[in-house]
Formats: sequence, C-alpha cells, structure tokens
Amino acid sequence: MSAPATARPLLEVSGLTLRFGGMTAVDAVDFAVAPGELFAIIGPNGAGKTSIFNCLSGVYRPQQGSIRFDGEDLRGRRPDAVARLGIARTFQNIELFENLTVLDNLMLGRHQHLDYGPLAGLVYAGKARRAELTNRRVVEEIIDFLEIESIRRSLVGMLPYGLKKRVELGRALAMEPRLLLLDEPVAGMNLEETEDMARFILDIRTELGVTMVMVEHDMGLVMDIADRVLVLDFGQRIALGEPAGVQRDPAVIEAYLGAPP
Amino acid sequence: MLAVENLEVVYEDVVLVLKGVTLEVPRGQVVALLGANGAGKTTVLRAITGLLGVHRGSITKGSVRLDGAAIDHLDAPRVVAAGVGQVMEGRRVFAEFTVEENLRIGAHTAPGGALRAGLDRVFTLFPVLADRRIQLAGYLSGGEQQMLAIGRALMTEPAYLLLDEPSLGLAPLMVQRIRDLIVEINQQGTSILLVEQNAAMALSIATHGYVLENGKIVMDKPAAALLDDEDIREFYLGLREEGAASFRAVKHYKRRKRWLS
Amino acid sequence: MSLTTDGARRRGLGRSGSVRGRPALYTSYAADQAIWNTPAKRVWTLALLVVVLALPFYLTRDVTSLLTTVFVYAIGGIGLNLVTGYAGQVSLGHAFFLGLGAYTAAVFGGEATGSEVGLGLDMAIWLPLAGIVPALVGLAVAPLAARVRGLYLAILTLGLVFIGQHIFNEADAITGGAGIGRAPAEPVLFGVDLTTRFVLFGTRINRDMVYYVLCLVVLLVLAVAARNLTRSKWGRAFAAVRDRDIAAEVMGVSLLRTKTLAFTVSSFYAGIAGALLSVVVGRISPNTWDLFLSIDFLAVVLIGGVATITGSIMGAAFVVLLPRLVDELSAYLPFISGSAGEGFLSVFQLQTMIFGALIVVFLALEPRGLYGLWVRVRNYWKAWPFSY
Amino acid sequence: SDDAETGPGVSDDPCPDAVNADNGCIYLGVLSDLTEGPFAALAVPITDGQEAFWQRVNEEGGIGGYDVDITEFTRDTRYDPQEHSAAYREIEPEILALAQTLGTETTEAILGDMDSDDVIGAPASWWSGWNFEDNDNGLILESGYSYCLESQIGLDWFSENVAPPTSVLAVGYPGDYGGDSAAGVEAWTSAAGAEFAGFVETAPNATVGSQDAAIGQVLQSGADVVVLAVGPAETAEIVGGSAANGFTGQFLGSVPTWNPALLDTPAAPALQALYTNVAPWEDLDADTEAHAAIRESLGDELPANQGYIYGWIWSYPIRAALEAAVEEDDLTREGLRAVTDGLEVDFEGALPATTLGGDPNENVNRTAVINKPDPEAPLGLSSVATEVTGPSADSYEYAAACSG
Amino acid sequence: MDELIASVVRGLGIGSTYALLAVGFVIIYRATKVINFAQPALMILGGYFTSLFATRAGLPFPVAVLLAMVAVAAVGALCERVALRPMVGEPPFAAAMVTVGVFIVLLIVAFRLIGTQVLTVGDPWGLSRTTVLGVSVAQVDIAKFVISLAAIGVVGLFLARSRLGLAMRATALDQEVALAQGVDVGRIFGLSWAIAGAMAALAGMLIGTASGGIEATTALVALKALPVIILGGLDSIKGSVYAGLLIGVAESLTRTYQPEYAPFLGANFDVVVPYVIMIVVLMIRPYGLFGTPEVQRV
Ligand SMILES: Nc1ncnc2c1ncn2[C@@H]1O[C@H](COP(=O)(O)OP(=O)(O)OP(=O)(O)O)[C@@H](O)[C@H]1O
Ligand SMILES: Nc1ncnc2c1ncn2[C@@H]1O[C@H](COP(=O)(O)OP(=O)(O)OP(=O)(O)O)[C@@H](O)[C@H]1O
Ligand SMILES: CC(C)C[C@H](N)C(=O)O
Ligand SMILES: [Mg+2]
Ligand SMILES: [Mg+2]
Repeated sequence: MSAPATARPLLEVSGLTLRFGGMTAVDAVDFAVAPGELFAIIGPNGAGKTSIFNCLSGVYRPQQGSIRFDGEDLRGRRPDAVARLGIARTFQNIELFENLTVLDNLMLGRHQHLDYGPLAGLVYAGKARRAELTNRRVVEEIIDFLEIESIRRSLVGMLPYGLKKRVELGRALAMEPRLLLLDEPVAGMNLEETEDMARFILDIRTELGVTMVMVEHDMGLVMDIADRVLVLDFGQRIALGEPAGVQRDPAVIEAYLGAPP
Repeated sequence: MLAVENLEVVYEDVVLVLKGVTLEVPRGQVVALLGANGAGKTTVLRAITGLLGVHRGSITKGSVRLDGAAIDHLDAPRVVAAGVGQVMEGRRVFAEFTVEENLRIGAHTAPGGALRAGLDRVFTLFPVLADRRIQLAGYLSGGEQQMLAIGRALMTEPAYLLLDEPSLGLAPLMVQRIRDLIVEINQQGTSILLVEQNAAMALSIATHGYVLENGKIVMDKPAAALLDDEDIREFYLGLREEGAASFRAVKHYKRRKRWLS
Repeated sequence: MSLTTDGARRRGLGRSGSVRGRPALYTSYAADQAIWNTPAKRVWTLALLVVVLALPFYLTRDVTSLLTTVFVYAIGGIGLNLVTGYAGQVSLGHAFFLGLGAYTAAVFGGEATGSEVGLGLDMAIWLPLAGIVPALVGLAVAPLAARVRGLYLAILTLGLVFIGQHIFNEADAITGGAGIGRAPAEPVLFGVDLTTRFVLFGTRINRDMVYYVLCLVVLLVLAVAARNLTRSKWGRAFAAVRDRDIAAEVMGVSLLRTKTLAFTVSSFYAGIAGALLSVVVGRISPNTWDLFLSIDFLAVVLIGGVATITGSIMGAAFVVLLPRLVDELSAYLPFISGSAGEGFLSVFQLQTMIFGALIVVFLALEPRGLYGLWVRVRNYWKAWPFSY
Repeated sequence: SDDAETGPGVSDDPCPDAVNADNGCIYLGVLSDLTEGPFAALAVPITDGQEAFWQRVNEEGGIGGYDVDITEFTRDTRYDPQEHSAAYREIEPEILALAQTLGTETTEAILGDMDSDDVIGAPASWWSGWNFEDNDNGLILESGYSYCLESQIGLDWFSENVAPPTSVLAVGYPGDYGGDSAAGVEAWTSAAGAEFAGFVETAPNATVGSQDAAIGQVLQSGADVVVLAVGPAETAEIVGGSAANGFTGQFLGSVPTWNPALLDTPAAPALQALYTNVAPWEDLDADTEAHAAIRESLGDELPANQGYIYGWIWSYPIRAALEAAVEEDDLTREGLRAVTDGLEVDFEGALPATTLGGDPNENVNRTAVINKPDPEAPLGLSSVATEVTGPSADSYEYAAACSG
Repeated sequence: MDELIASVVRGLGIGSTYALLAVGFVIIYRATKVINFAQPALMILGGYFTSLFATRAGLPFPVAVLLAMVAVAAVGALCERVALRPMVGEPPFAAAMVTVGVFIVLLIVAFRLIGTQVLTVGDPWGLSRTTVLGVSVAQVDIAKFVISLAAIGVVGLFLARSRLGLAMRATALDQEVALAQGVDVGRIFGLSWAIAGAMAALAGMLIGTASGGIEATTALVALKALPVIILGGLDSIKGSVYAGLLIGVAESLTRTYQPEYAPFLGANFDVVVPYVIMIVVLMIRPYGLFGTPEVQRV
C-alpha cells in the first residue's frame, strides 16, 4: 500500500517558512507527497501543523519556501484559486455553514463545478437548472458514500459533533479534489465514530483514489493507516518516515508521544 | 456533593434531550461522564451551570443541588460564585483578548488578591501560556487554546470543576499532562465532573463513572467496574477479546450496539 | 420508519430528520428542488395570489395605495435582505440607492420643466434603467465595501447616504433641490397613461388599482428572481460568505465576486423600489433618501426575518401598515386627546411611541422575525397534537 | 340654509362633541407636522390656533347650518411627502377640504390627488408658488405675502426708516423658504441698485450641527444687511455669533425665524440690538377684530409661539370659501372649488381684504408688519410699523414662483 | 492666520463633544456589540435636564450638570433593562433595531418635554471670549474641550483599570462564556448604558451651550458621532478622541474655507466631510485608526 517513491510527487513543499511577528510557526519545512499517498503530519500542539495546511490552501502567505502542486506554484494564490486547482480541506474547528442544510453545504463544495452566472441564477431555468440537477446527483452519491442520507435536510448547526465532521468531509469530497487535507478528522470522536471515519478515509483512497494529507493526534489511527508520517516540533521537521520507524524515534517520543502508557 | 436528580431538559420548547438523568459528584472525587456524541453530556453541564437559557433550553423536571441547596434556578454568575467552575466544550477562549486577559476574566469572581496567585499557578502548569501572555488568544493553536481554557477555569479555585472534553485535540503527551493535572487539581480539593470521549483516560482517574445514552443514564458504576465491563471495553476502549485490531480490519458492516432499554 | 437509517435513529436524529415532518417523497431531484415543491405550497400560493388580486376591488383607495407601498417596500426589502440577510453585509446605504433609482426614473421618464431635466421616455425604458443605474453604482462601490466588515461596513454605507443627500440637494437640475423637489417619472407604459381611469368589465379601475397591480407584478417577478438566486450557487455563496468567509474561500468561493454580486443585485432592487415609490407618492424630495429610510428597510429585513424572501414581504407589511394600524387602534384608547396640543400626550405622540414600542416588543419576543414566527406556528400545527 | 347640496365630508349628523347639536358637520382635514418632524415646534401651535378658530366659528353658529370639525381628520405627516400622501388618501373620502397642509414638498405630493378629487386646502407655508395657478391649480388658498415679497418689503422699510443698504446678504434654507426669500433679496437689490452679496445656503442645526459656516460667511460678506430665512435657534446663533465676532450689520428675519424663548438665550442682547422681524400680520397684542378674537380664545394662557396666530389667520380663506359655497347652495367639493377663483377674503383686520385667484400680480398681498424683539411683549415681539409697503415690493413684477 | 487658529479652536471645541458622544457609542458597543441608535435621544434629554435644573430650578450650573448626568444615566439603564435585556444572546443587529425603537420612544418623550421651546442650558460661558496667546477664542470652545476630555479620561481609566472594564469587553465578545466566568452580563449591560447615558447627557449640555439654544430636533446632531466611532475604531476610546478632534477640526476648516476656495463642492459640504474622511481612512485601515481587528483563524 505504501506509495511508489519514484512517481513524481503531487505536492512538493520545500523550505516553507511562516512567521507571525517574532514567532516562527513553520520553519523551513520540506516534504513531498506522492499521488495516492496517505501522508500524516503529527506534532505537539502549536507545532505548526494547521499552519502548514493554511499555507497550502492559501489562507496564510508563507514568507519563504515553495509549494508546488502538480507542477503549479501555489504561492500568492488566493484560497479560492487554490481550491479551483483541486485542493480541498477540512478544518480543525469545524467550519461548516451552520445555517444551511447538509445538502446545501455539500452543494457549496460544488461551487466551482457549477458554471453558470448570476443572471442564469436569477432565472433558474435552462443552464442553471441543469447544472444544479447534475451536481445534485454528484452530491447525492457522496451522501450515499458517507451514509448521511437521513440528515440531508437537517440544518448543520443542529447536528451532533460526529456527524458534523462527516458532513465536513463530504463537503470537501464534493469539490472533487485531487489532494485532500484533513485536519484532525477524528478529534472529539468516540471509538465507534473513529472507526467509521477511518473506514471512510480508507475508502476515499481506494475507491476515489484521492491523495490525502492528514493531521491527527490519535496515534492509533495515524500509525495504523498512514503511509508516511512527518513529525514537527516548534515548526521544524524532527522526523519523516514510515509509521513504525517514527514511532520508535526517541526525538518523537520525547517531544510528542511520551512514554507509552 | 453536587447532585443532579431526575433531570429533564427541553430545547426550543420541543426537543427533549435529557430524560430523567440522575448523577452525583461526591466531594473530593473525580466522576466521569461518558457517552456518544449527542447523548446530552454537554446539556447536563449546561443545566448545572445555568447556561441552558442561552441555548433556548430549559429544565422541565428534576433538580440540581449543590451541597444540598437547589441551584437549578440560579443564573450562571451565581452558580460560579457558589463554587462551580467549568471548562466549556470547544475551548471558547476570548479570541480578541490576550492570554493574560483571558485568565484575568477567569478570576472575575475571585477575591482581589487571588489574581496573582492564580496567574502564577496557571503559568507554572502551562509554561507555553506564560510565553504567550500578551498574544491574542485567537491566534493560539488548538491545543494551546485548550490549555488556556482550563487555566481560565482554575483561576477561581472552584469547589467543583466541570470539564467538557478537556483532551479534545491535544497531543498524546499533553493528554497525559492534562490527566495528571486533573488528578492534581483534585488532590488540591476540587471535585471534578469529567466529560470525555477519551474513556481510557477518564476512567483511569475517575472513582465513579456514568454512561449517558440518548439522554438517559444507562450505566452507573465505580470506574473500576466500568473498566472491566465487556461492553465498555469493546465500545469505548476499543479492546476486544482478540486484542486491539487494525482500523483497516473494520469492515463495512455496521457493528452497532445500543444500551437502550 | 423505514425511511430513516438505523444509525440516524440511534443518534436520536429523528427529531431533526424526517420522522416527524411529513416525509415528502420526490420522484426526481428536479421536483425536489422546485420552489413550490409540494402540492400544498402550490395551492396556497395560488389561492393567496387570487385573493391579493381581488383585494383592491373590495378595499378603499387609501388601503389599496398603502398595500401598493407594501409591495414597493417589499421589493426594496428583498434587495436589502439579499445583501444584508443572505450575504451578511449590513448596509445602511439602501436609501441612497433608492434615491438613485427614483432620480434615474425621473430623468428618463419625467417631464422636462424650466428648471429640471426630463426625457419623458416610456416606463418600459425608465423602470429597468432605474434598476440598472443604481446597480452600476453598486458595482462600483462594492470593491470598497468588500474591504470592511460588520458595523464598519454599516457606517461606511451610511456615508453613501450622506454624500448622496448632499449631491441630491445640490443637483437641482435633476432633483429640483431641497425644499421643493420634483415630480417623479410619468407612469406611461407602452404608450398607455396609467393615471387615466380605465373601465374593465364594467368596473372602474382607478389609478391606485393600476399602481397596485403594477407594483404587485414587479414584486412577484423580482421576488421569484430573488428566490431563484438564493437557491442557486450564488445564494449558497452568499450564505457561505456571511457565515464563514475563510471557509467559503477555501471552498472556491471568491469573496470579492460574491460581495460585489450581492451589492449589485441589491442596488438594482433598491433602484426599482425607489422609482416605484416616487411614482406612488407623487413627489420626490431629496430629504426622503435619508438614514431613517435606510433604517426602515433594515426594519423590514429584521422584522420580516433575515434571509427569507417571504419574510421581507411580511416585514414590509409590518413596517408600512403598523403606523396605520396604530392610528386606527388609538381611536379606541379612551384617555388621550384627539388634538395636537392638549393632554399629557397628543394622540400623535402616542401613536409614534407605540410604533417604537412595538418594534421593541416584537423583536424581543420574536428575534427571528415574522417568518420565524410563521415557521413556529406552522410547526406547531404540524406537530399537533403531539408535544415533544 | 340647510338645503345646500352636499357631498363627501359633509354630514347631517352633528360633529363629535358638537357645539351646536342641531347642526350638521363639515369635516376638514389637517395634514401637519405634529411630533418629531422639523417644524413640529411651530406646527403644533398652528394646529391649535386653527382648532380655536373653528371653535369660534362654531360658537357663532357654524356655517350654513353646519359646524366645522378639524380634529377628527388631523394627521401627523412629519413633513414627509410619503406620509403626507398616504395620510391624504386615508382621510380624503371623509373630508370636504383641507384646513391645513403644511410644507411645500409635502403639499406638492398631494396636489395631483387634490386636483382629481377637487379638494381645496389652506397651506401652512408662504411659498410664492401658491400664488400661481401653474403651481397649485387654484387649489391652495394662501394668506398674506410670500417669502419672496416679504424680504422685499422688509428691505424697502429698512432703507426708508433705518438706512439704505448698500450690500445685502441672504442666509436661509434652500428651496421654498430661504430660496424664495433670497430670490426676493436679489430682486430687491437689483431694483434698488444695491449689491447682492449672495445667498448663503444653510440648513437646520439638526443637519449641520452649528451655524458656524453661515456665521463665517456673514462675517466675510461685508454686507450691511442680512436677510434670514432659517429657524429660530439658527437665527439666534447666527445673530449672536456674528455679533460676538464683531459684525455690526443688521438682520432682517422672516416670520418663522422667531420664537419667544430666544430672549432667554445668550444671543438675546445681540437680537435686541441687531434683529428685526418681518411678518405678514401683527403680533398677539394688536388692535384688530381678529387679534381680539385670538386673545379671547386663549384666555389667560399664552401660546408657545406665534404659530397659534398663523394657524388662526390661515383659516380665514377656507371660511370664506365655505360661506361662499353655502351662498351658492353647493357645499360639495366641486362647489367649493368653483367659488375660490375671485373669492374675497375678509381677515377681520389682520390683513387687508384679499381677492384670491385672478392675476397674482394684482391681487397678491404686499403688506407687512415690522417687529422688534421686546421682552415686555407677550410673545417677545412688538410692532414698530404696520401695513408697511414699499416701492420696490410694490412695483415687483410678480409673474411666476420665485423659487422651484 | 488668526482666522486659521480661530477655526481650529472651534473645531477642537466641537470635535471634543463629538468624541464625548462617540465614547458613549463605544462603551455600549464594547459591552454589547450593539450600536445604540438611541444615543441622540439620550443626548437631548441631557440638554433638557441640564436646562431644567439650571435655569428653571435655579441650581448652580455644575450641580445641574451632574444631576442631569445622573438622570440620563438612570434613563439609559432603565431602557437597557426594559428593552435591551430581552435581546441578550440575539444577533447584534436585531438589538440595534431595538435601540431604534427605544430612540423613537425617547425622542417623543423629549419632544413632549421640550415641546415648542428653544432651550438654553444656562451655561456660564455664553458668548464670552478670552484671548489666548493673542488670539480671541470663545470660552465655550475651551470649556467643551476641557470638560469632554476630562470626562473621557475618567471613563477611559475606569475601563482600562477596573475589573468591570475587562468584564464589559468579555461580555461583548461572547456573552455565554462571560456568564460562565461569573460575569453578571445583565449588570454589565445596565452599567454600560448608564455610563453612555451620562456621557450623552454631558454632550447634550455642551451642545446646548450653542448661543441659539437647542430644540428637540437637535438630537440628530448626535449622529455625527457615527463617522467618528468608525474612524477611531469601534472599540477604542482613544480612537474616539483622536477621531472626534480630527473630524471636528476638518469640519471647522471646511466651514471656514470651503465656501471661499471650493464653492463648487456645494453648500454645507462640511456635513459630508466626516464621511469622506472616514471612507478614505477605511480604505487603508479597515478597522479605523485604532480599532481591534476581528480575530479570524481556521
Ligand atoms: N494567525 C496567527 N497569528 C499569530 N500566531 C499564529 C497564527 N496562526 C497560528 N499561530 C501560531 O502558530 C503556532 C502554530 O499554530 P498551528 O495552529 O499551526 O499549530 P498546530 O500544530 O496545528 O497545533 P494543534 O495541534 O494544537 O492544532 C502556534 O503557536 C500559534 O499560536
Ligand atoms: N440549542 C439546541 N437546540 C436544539 N437541540 C440541541 C441544542 N443543543 C443541543 N441540542 C441537541 O441535544 C442533543 C444533546 O446535545 P449535547 O450537546 O448535550 O450532546 P453531547 O453529549 O455533549 O455531545 P458531544 O459529544 O457532541 O459534545 C443533541 O442531539 C443536540 O442536537
Ligand atoms: C410655517 C412653516 C411651517 C413654514 C415653513 N418654513 C415652510 O415653508 O414650509
Ligand atoms: Mg492545529
Ligand atoms: Mg393659490
């Protein structure tokens, strides 16, 4: 299952540096993610994991370094432009549109795939209507896939946490991304929900073939399903490799894992 | 003793969420409240602290007593003044406040001199926060915000501390530290009601545990007994007879269990 | 029960899912996505339309004309709701765009006098222009507005009202100037002067009825268009930008484009409303387009309900009809004097106070607006006789 | 004559709280600014004055077997054209005519409707436009001069009795009020060969905050006479502020620039020294039949300001029209409208008898009263000259509205 | 040169009352996130009460002013209790609309009280002038400047130093969390309205020192504080002061020089100058001069 090391990487990050005032959140970090790989980033709280995601998705502008996605340079692009290139993400603190239904949240993920203008929207016939219908079909497939049929019409704000996380994953999938960034997908979930989420992540990879980068503190999950793991501490890379090796790395144990209970 | 008796809570006048919940936090103890997402754990805490009103919820039956006196009709400030502190779900730090201001507001009801001591205590517990004391809390990483939320609740030295998923989003090492911290706070004389998804952590320090499902208490046992319970082991701790299994092995079939009568 | 999955039931989702509502079964997504997606909705809408069309035949002229004002306010309210309710960009500048629409209409459709310009064109030309010109101005200011948020935006747009009023006061060739104003555009549609009295099937149709139907038709068209927009990708983008703009951007929604669109469309609606309002009132005065008019429209949106088209119509009815209602009611209050100067409070002071107090009371009781109230009532009856 | 033909607004039933229970009732509407609009301070006493006027008419037996009621259909329209037109439409089916329609834009907003409904009305404003058929279709029955003539008469008087001005500045609200007044100033200066120092457009303090800008321009203008057409507080501020900065010219103030309370402001000394008020009729203590009746209606109480007198006197033309219509046995709206052209109005001495309609240049009232602040007078003003006319005002060719 | 100095002094005088009014808005905003449209009515009531106590009751002027501040503070707190308290937890704009309702009611009260009168507050300054550094300036302008800044200073210090000041800001940021910290949100709301009321009353007195007196409609002058709070930054007291003075001076200079040097901009251009300045500054600084940017991170 581990990614072919020879293939040209889908994502290539080098020398990435991000500072806030005097504080360096990400410090010259390099890594590359191969197509189809499930890549994990771990590290203590505040190590800079989410910041890396924010750089990748255009929310933050790193001071130095380069980010290449499928050969394109991402630096300086606004988030919506990055999204159009095929990068989707979920958020550490769920960022769903709480006043919208599950369906509308997922349809929002299809924003860039619906190519009609405002005037067509006002009329809502012909092109706009057709586009809405075809994309609705795509969304319904995702709903099926994530087994959230029954909450289609619920307002997201009303949903329990676990389902929100799933809807957020669905919204990202609706974007038909080539690269999916998952920020703590199972945080706050109970075991059962974690198992479900793990299943979805694995299925996304095998059935949809999407490359993923995942930030997660649940070591059970990370060590089990990730192909490779990048470990950060204070913005710097302290380890990179296959889970088994990383798990035994004293620096990682020292900074992050702690003594096994 | 903090006692919840036969509590019924309704949101928006229609959504019945707690259906007769009874639980007790004896003085000096750590009590764990487990349960799936959406079971109503947070609602129990809101009912205790007088914050239901904010969410358009109300107690329709039952009572909350603090050392014998009913507190279910008190508003939140008075509950706090009566000695019940809480760490709210989802961190909820004041994003536009600095770290220090967040802590100072935590000491709002504390007597004048307590501020210094409280700050010292929190900064010793969480040195990261001391480094960031003049940084805006909103820019802290998720885990750092969690520390701040706990620190804030400790500023008043409450007699009872309600913790809503304190380990959420924390790195393994930090979870251990929080766990130790809870024990320490408890030993300093604060009784604790701990709501957790991380059942292993919670039960390892609790004296007693409750399992809440669908708004009802379905299990009420000493922590040790819960740790031995087969269902708890399987569904909350992930320990099956064969030993820990890989997430990859979890199949698509639904393996769900309900405790509901 | 077979409609909900096992998992959903287990999580107690039935309540927010579809167990209790009538499970609506659709045979296609198209049917599901239609505006009037249930037979009940279709029947009720139709019935309502028939009643509304028949109404002026049974009402006095002043009520007809008051309802016409409701329609006009509804148009403006929908416009403001698009930008403020749906897209979350609070604007206090609505009055400016209404004024712009009114003067655009007056210039293209009004008569030239010795001191004021007027091209005397047909309504078929001036009405669309009354929307387009403000829309273009909206388009031009949107990039500035997109830079600021919340109350900063509200007061920034309020600046438009003050600057606009200054311009309206100064440009007397267009506006007639302060204190005098000018006549509005002439309501001549496809060569037919709408102010003449028609006879239709033996019934005399007066000017007020014609305006009523005219404004109703414009409202219906614009309301449906707005509803369409809001259920399209653009409407979802509005909501996304309103609720979480960073997340929206990460989903591929351009903030600038979305906000600009909201401002432009909203200004279009405002312009149409302003033009129609001036025709209904019969005079355009530069002082009309002030902060308080903007606040009136904000009241339409907030009292009707944020982010609902139907609510905006309800809100317009509330704001326009309430003073009249209070007026009627005060006849039954025994302790106040009818004249302007006597008594502890004159009847007019009392009326105005009641109007203010009702806004307070209403919003305190039902902050989600009339639409929220309506939904609650509806849900109550749906759930009846079960509680919980 | 109970047998006059009647229509809307005339009822054979007695008025509510009728003085004469046997009389029928004529309902007149009032559209005024009664709570929070910009002219509320003036409009409330105006409306009171009108109520007192008609009360007296009723006490004297009413008109043609009818009492007149103006309270039932009084509406507050807050100086807002939209409210004005909505209120008009509301009361229109119930009224015979309008006893008061306050403001110019507001009245313009309902003129079209009034025309098609044949409803006549008395204005509460002195805009010159009401003198001309072109503007009001003969529907508005005005009393006294217009602001445009007011400033001319005032300047005529000033140059005869004080000193001929060399340079005159107009300061006022643009439009129907200050604009009209300024047009008069400009006409006067060109007729009298004085310099027109310009028109300073200002606005109420509620809008501009203070009159500093106007004061600055007064100081810079070099004018020796300033004609004011603003509100009372603004008047005091401009006069006081200019004086405090060393201005020595004189001020002529239009009717509504005065309020008795100005004598309590810090500007009082400056007002007493530099300010002269021009009004179409005398103040409260005058010796005319009309004024006597006004005083009688008031009893011991003083009105808050001169509005009460305006309201009273503005009512005469409508009374005259009603009486003429009764004479013609046609108390319908059409009948009422028919009598207005060429109607002779007797103001019981408050104003010279006036003929309405016809050629404004001939019929318009060109007299004024000159007042000075006087702490002893009941409403703070006492007359220094009455029935004032002047050469420039008299010869002014009055052919169209001065403003608008 | 004298003209310039005189104009600047007038601007500082009026600008400091704008600052005072702005502080009233800012305090309520800082505690409740609500923009208080009732502020103009509170201001005019302040003018009314000062006049009542000073000229009709004949109390010494400083006493009258203090009493008026107390009275309006009470009115403010009462309004909050009756009308705004039920809005706790509701969206700020719905609450802002409630303040519009309160404004309408209070304004009618003011009209009823003031009636058809022109009020004078009985201030000791009147039209007197003093020579400062060779330039003749109105005493009123000096009084406005000194009194406003002193009052703002006191309030600013209270908010910055006291526990309540922090609790106020916390309340504005997140009422639920503030409650959970033991902050009595209701009391905070009442307090903020009371302080804002007192500030408005003081401003009403200062506006009332106009040589022509004030009428009920003068209330609307308080709206001039709107561009000031935005220019300064909604939550910044310091910002209110700088922005108030800046706008006061800009307005005054416009009044002095625009009619002469830029007549094409039209009459009363000074009315729009504050908004023009505000818009220009917002283009560069979206949170005004001293406003705290909203913290946003994902
Ligand atoms: N917008 C910002 N402004 C200032 N500091 C920031 C900002 N965003 C992040 N930081 C800082 O950068 C550091 C890295 O934050 P980041 O959110 O990337 O951590 P993380 O590795 O995701 O941690 P966690 O596991 O707790 O989520 C933190 O110390 C945080 O305080
Ligand atoms: N304000 C509200 N209005 C309506 N329903 C609500 C509201 N808040 C919570 N609920 C519902 O009440 C139920 C219990 O919610 P609660 O937040 O107490 O669960 P929880 O056990 O704390 O879950 P979690 O583990 O996700 O924190 C959920 O089904 C939720 O949807
Ligand atoms: C008496 C006032 C109401 C007159 C006012 N200035 C007007 O002409 O409208
Ligand atoms: Mg993170
Ligand atoms: Mg006439």
